[in-house]
Amino acid sequence: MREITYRQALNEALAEEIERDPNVFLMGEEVAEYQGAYKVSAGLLERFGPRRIIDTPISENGFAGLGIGAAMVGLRPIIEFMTFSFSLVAFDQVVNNAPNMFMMSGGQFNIPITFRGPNGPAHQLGATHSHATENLYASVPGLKVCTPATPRDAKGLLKSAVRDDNPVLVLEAELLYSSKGMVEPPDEELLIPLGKAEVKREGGDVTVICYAQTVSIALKVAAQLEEEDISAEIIDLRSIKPLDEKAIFDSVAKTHRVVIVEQDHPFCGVGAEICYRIQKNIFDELDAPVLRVSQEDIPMPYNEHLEHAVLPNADKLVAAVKQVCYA
Amino acid sequence: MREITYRQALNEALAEEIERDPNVFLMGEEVAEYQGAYKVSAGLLERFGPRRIIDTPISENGFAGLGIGAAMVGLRPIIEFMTFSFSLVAFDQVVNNAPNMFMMSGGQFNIPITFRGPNGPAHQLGATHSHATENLYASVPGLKVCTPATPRDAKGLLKSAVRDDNPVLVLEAELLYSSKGMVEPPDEELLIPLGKAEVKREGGDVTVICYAQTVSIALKVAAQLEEEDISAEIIDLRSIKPLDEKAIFDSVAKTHRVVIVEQDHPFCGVGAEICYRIQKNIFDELDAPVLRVSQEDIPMPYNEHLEHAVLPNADKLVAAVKQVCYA
Amino acid sequence: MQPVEQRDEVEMLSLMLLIRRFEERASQQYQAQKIGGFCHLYIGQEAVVAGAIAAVRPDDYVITAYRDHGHALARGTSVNACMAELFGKETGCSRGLGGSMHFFDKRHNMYGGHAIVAAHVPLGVGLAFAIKYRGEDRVTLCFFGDGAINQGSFHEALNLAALYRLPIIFICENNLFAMGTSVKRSTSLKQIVDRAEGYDIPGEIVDGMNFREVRDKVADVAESIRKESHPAFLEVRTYRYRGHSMSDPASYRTKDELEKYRLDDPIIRLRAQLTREGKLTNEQFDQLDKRAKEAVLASVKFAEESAELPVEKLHDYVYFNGAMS
Amino acid sequence: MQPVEQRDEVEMLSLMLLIRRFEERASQQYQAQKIGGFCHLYIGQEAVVAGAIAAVRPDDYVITAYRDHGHALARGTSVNACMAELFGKETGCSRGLGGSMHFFDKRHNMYGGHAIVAAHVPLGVGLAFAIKYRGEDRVTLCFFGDGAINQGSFHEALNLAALYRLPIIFICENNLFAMGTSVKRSTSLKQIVDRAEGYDIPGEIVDGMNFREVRDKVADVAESIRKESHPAFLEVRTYRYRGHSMSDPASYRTKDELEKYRLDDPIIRLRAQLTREGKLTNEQFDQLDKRAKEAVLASVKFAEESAELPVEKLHDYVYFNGAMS
Ligand SMILES: Cc1ncc(C[n+]2csc(CCOP(=O)(O)OP(=O)(O)O)c2C)c(N)n1
Ligand SMILES: Cc1ncc(C[n+]2csc(CCOP(=O)(O)OP(=O)(O)O)c2C)c(N)n1
Ligand SMILES: [Mg+2]
Ligand SMILES: [Mg+2]
Repeated sequence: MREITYRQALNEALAEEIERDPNVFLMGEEVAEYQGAYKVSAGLLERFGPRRIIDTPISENGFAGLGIGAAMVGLRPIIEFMTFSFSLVAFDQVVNNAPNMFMMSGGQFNIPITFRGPNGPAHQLGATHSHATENLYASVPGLKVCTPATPRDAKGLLKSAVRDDNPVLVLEAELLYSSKGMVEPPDEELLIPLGKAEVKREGGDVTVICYAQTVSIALKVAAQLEEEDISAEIIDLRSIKPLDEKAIFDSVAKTHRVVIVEQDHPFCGVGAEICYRIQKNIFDELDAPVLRVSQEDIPMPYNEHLEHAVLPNADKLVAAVKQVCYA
Repeated sequence: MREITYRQALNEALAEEIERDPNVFLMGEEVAEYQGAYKVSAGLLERFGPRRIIDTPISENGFAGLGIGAAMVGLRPIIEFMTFSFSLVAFDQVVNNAPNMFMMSGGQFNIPITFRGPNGPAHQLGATHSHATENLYASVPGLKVCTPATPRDAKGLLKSAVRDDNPVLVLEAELLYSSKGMVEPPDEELLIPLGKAEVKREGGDVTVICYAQTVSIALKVAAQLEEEDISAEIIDLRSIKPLDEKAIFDSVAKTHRVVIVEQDHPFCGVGAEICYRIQKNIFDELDAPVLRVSQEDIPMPYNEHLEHAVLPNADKLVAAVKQVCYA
Repeated sequence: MQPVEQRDEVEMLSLMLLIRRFEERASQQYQAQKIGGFCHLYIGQEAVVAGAIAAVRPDDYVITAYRDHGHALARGTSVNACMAELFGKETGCSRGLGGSMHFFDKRHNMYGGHAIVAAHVPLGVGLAFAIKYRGEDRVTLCFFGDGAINQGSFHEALNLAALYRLPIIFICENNLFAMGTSVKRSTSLKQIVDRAEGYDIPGEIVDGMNFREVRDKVADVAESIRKESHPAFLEVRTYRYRGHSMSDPASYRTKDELEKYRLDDPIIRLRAQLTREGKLTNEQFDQLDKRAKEAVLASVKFAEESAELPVEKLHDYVYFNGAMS
Repeated sequence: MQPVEQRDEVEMLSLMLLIRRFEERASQQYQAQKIGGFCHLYIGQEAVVAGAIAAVRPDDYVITAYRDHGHALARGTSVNACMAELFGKETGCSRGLGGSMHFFDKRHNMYGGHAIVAAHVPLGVGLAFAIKYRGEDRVTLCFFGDGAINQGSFHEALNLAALYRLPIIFICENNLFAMGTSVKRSTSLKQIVDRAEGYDIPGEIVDGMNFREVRDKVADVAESIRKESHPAFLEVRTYRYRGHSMSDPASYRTKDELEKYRLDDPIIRLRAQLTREGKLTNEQFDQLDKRAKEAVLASVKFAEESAELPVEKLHDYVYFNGAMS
C-alpha cells in the first residue's frame, strides 16, 4: 500500500483499463491536451495517444450519444463529464438510450459504457454548477451509480465500472480530488465490486449512512460523538445503485437508530429511498424515526456562508444523531 | 356543474387564461394548426390566432428556453411538451434555468412559466416514451409539480399554475384525457390551489395515497376492499410539490396504516419521500411499515402483458393494503 | 458511376413490394388491435431504404428512427420477426420488448429503430466512430426525418462527425412533413441540404421516389468514404402516403398533393423502368407481388402463433449478466 | 453609416478602462481569496461589449455567458454592485447569490450572466420573442463564446430565431479558445460565421479589437432590425489575455501569440485613434485611467464593508411570493 490522491487513483484506474483493453477509450472536454479540467487524465494523451484519449467540443449530448453508439458495437467508452452539472444537457442520452437499449433490443445490445466526472456541490459555484445528480440517475432503471469517497474506492470502483457490461455512472467529487489515502500498489489488481457498502467504523448506538463527500463529515462527527458516549457505526454506501441493503439492515438491526447524511436535495433524495427500505424490511428494529441530513431544498447560493447553510454539515449531523438517540 | 372530459377541461383552462391575460401564450409542437397531438389545444388557434398559439419545430430545449427568456420580461408562457418523455431533451432548461433564475439573480427575475403535457406511461409505447418524471422534477428546488387526476383538478390546477409566479409543471396523463367528470360551468372561476391534497374517500383502516393515473386504481380497490371489511381512506395528492403534509398526517393519525400507489419508478420515487416524512413526523402513529406500489425498477417493455406486470395495478395495491392491515 | 455491389434490381423491386405489403397488413392488424402503441408506416418511401441498402454491404451499419419497418426488412430481418415484433411476441426481432418503434437486428447490422427524434443521430456517429477506431472498411447509414434536423442532438452529432471525419452517410428522408408540420414551418432554410454546409459536410439532393438515383448516389458517396473516411449528407426527397402514425388522418395536406406523389410511386416507377428494358414481364411482377403478399400473410400467422416472453424472464433484460441485487 | 445614438467615444474609452481595471483588481482580490468560485476575466475583449453597447439603447436587452463582468459594467451596473457581487455581498448586483458567473441587473436590462455554455442563447431568443410579441422597438444582444456554437441549444435557438424572424443579434465573441480548445479543434468550419448560413441568418465578421468597427457594425445591424425584425449573426474576433479562469495558466498558447494581440490592444487602439484626431490628450487619458482605478479601488472598500444576506432571508429567494409550505 502507498498513499496517493483520489485524483491519482482515478488516473491509475484509467491508465490500467485503457492499457488492459483495446476497446476502452476516454472521451470528453479537455481530457487530452489540457490533461483534464481537474487533471484527472494527466499524462494519458502522451501515453496512449489521440486515438484513445479524445478531446471533444462542448457537446455533451453529442459525445455521450457517440459513446453509447460505439458501445453498441462492443467498444467500452469512458465518457468524462467535466462536471455532472453538465450532464444535464445530455440527460436524454444518459437516461434514455444507455439504460433502455438492452431492454428495447430484446437483449441484443447491452451498453458497456462508463460516465464519470465530479458530482455534487464544490465550493461557491452557484446554482447551475452545484448539482448532485445521484438521486436523479439512481431512479432510472438500467443504470448503475457509484460514489467513491476514498482514493482506494475511486480506483477500484472506476475499474469495476469500466469492466461492467452495463452503463455505470462514477460520481466523483471535485473537493475529494486532492484528498489522500492508502491504495494497493499498481501491480496489484484492485477491483471494488459495485453494490457493496463498507463499514468504515463500528458502533453500537446509531447507524450513520453516508457516501462520497459526506463520509468525511460522518467520520468526523463519529469521533466527536464518541466523547459524548454515543457510539456511531459509519456505513459508506460506495454504490447508490445497486444498493447494499444487507449491509444497511445488518447495522440497523444492531443499532436500531439511523441517520442518513447525503449530498443531494432532500425531495426524493437517496436517503428517502434508503429510509423506505429500512422501515419496510425491518420496521420493528427501529427505535426512532430515520432522520436525514441533506442539502436544503434551495437552489445553491454563491455566498460562502449561505452555501454552507444549504449544505449538509457536521453540526446538522450531530443534531440529527442526538435527536434519534434521545428520541 | 356539467360533465366534461379531462381534455376539454384543460382546453377551457387554456382558453380562459389566454383570454384573461394578454401575457399568456401557448407554445409547443403541433399545438396550433394540428390542434394538439392529443387535441388539448383544439380550437385555440382559430380563436386566438397565431400570435398567441404558436407551433414550434421539434426543438424542446430551444422553445423551453425561449419560454423562460420570455418569462424574464413578464410574459407568462405555457409550454406544451408533446409528452414529458420529450422534456428530457430540455431537462437542463427546466431544472437549471427556470428554477434557479430567481435565486441567481438575487430575486430580480422570477419565472412565471407553465410546462404542461402528458406524463407517465400510456399504453405500449415502450421504454423511451413511458417516462414518469414527477420524482425527477419534484427533487429540484424552485419547481412546483402538480398531477391532476380529474377534469375538475385539471382545469383548476392548470389555471393556478398559469397564475403562479414561479415555474410550475402540470403533469397530465394521456390515458386520462378522455375521462369524464363534473366541473363548474365556464362562468364560474375555478382555481384549485397548488399544494392541497383532496380526500377522495373517507376510511378508517388504511390510508391510500395516490395521484394522477393511480387515483382510479385506488378508488376501485377501495370499493373492492369495502367488501372485505377494510375501510380505506383515499388521498389524492393533486400536487407533488408543494406536498400537502397536513392532509397526509391527519389521515395517517387516524388510520395508522399507509400504502402509497405511484406511477413513477421505485428508486427515489415520490412515495419514498412521503414515507420518509410520515415516519419522521408521526413515527408513533404507524402500526405497520409504509408500503409502496410503483412501477417495477425495469425499463418499460412494449409487450402488453409485460407492461402490465411492470406498472402499478389493482392486484398489487390490494396485496399491499392487506399486508399493512394484517401486519 | 456504378455502385460497389449492384444488387439485382428485380430483387430490390420485390423488397419494395414486401415492405409495401407488410405495411398495408400492419395497418390492418393495427386496426384489428393485434398491434399496440404507436405505429408509423413507410408506404411511399420504399425506394429510399431499398436504394440505400442496395448500394452498401451487409456488414455496413444501419440505424434509423421509429419509422423503421422498411429498414429492418431491407436489412434482411425476416418478415416473420418483424410482424412478430409488432405483435409483441418473443419471436420478434426485439423479442416483443421494443415494438414498432424499436426494431433491432444485430445479426443483420440493424442498430434500431429509435423513438426520440434525432437522439439516434449521435448513436450513428458512435457507430461510425467505432469503424474508424478499429480501422474497418465499413460505412454507417444514419437515416432520420426532416423533423429531426432542428434538434440539438442532430447539430452536435454532425459537427462531431465532421470534426473526426467519420465514415457516415446522414440520410435525411425528407417526406415534407414532421407530423403536421411542413418543412417550411419548421426549418429556416430554402432546402434542408444547405444545413450540411454549416458543418462543411458535402451534401446532395436525391430523388427519393427513384430507386436507381438513390442507389447510385449512395453508392458514389459510400465509395468515396471507403477511399478516405468522411461524413456525407443526402437530402432524399420522398413522401409518406399515410398519416404520421395510425392515429393521424393527415388532414394538413390536400388529396391532390397526395395524388401527385402517388403517380410518382417508387414501385410503379422501378417496375416501368425494368419492364421498358425488358427485364421484367407483367407476369413476373404479379408473381413477385403474390409472393410478397403470401410472405406477409404467413408472417401474421407466425406472429399470432408465437409465444410471448414470460414475465419471469423480464428481469433478464434489465442488466446484462442477470438481474441485480 | 452612423450608429443610431453615437455615444461619446471618450466616454466609451473610459468604460473600457474601467472594465480593464476592474478585472485586474478582481484578479488580485481573487488571489487574496476575497472572491470565491469560478472567475473569468474579460481583459482583451473590452472593445466587443463597449462597441456593441455604444450602438444600442438603454432599453435594449442584453444577455451573455459567464464572462460577464464587462457586460454588466457596460450596461451601467455600478462598479460597486459588481465588486460586491464578487465578494458575495447583499449589495451585489445579484445580492451575492449569483457570483461572478451570474451578474444580473434588471434596471439596466442586463439579463445575466449564465454559466451553462449556450443554455442562455434560447433565453436570448425568448427576450427577442417578447419584443416581437409586444411589438416593441427593441433589439436583443445575445453574446456567447466560440465554444458555445457546438451545443444543441445554440442550434435550436438560431433556427427558432430565424423561423420567427426575431429581433436579435447573436454576437459570437470568438477569442479563439474554449478553455484549452482552439476553434479549429472544436468546430468543423473554416470560419464560425458560416454557421449562420445554415439558418439563413445574415452573418458578418467583425474585428473585435477595434471599438469603432464593432460599434458601427452593430449599429448597422440594429438599425436594419428596427426597420424590420430579423435575427443577425456577428462573429467578433477578439482575444482574451488571461487564462480561461483564474485557475488556468493557459499553457496551450504561445507567449508570441499573446504578445501579437497585446500590440493590437483595443484600449491602446482607440486611444491612439482619439489622440490622432485631437480628441484626447495624454493628460486626459491619464485622468480617465486614474478615475477608473480610483472607482475600482473604492468598489473594493465598498464590497468589503457591505453586509451579507442573512441566512434567515435565504428562503425568500426560492419562490417568488415567499417560501413554500
Ligand atoms: C424529442 C422528441 N420530440 C417529439 C417527439 C414526437 N414525435 C415523434 S415523430 C415526430 C415527427 C418527426 O417527423 P420527421 O422527423 O420528419 O420523421 P417522419 O415522421 O416524417 O418520418 C414527433 C414530433 C419525439 N418522438 N421526440
Ligand atoms: C454545458 C457546459 N459544458 C461545459 C461547461 C464548462 N465550461 C465553462 S466555460 C467553457 C469554455 C467555453 O468557451 P467559450 O464558449 O469560447 O467562451 P470563453 O470562455 O472563451 O469566453 C467550458 C467548457 C459548461 N459551463 N457548460
Ligand atoms: Mg418527415
Ligand atoms: Mg472562447
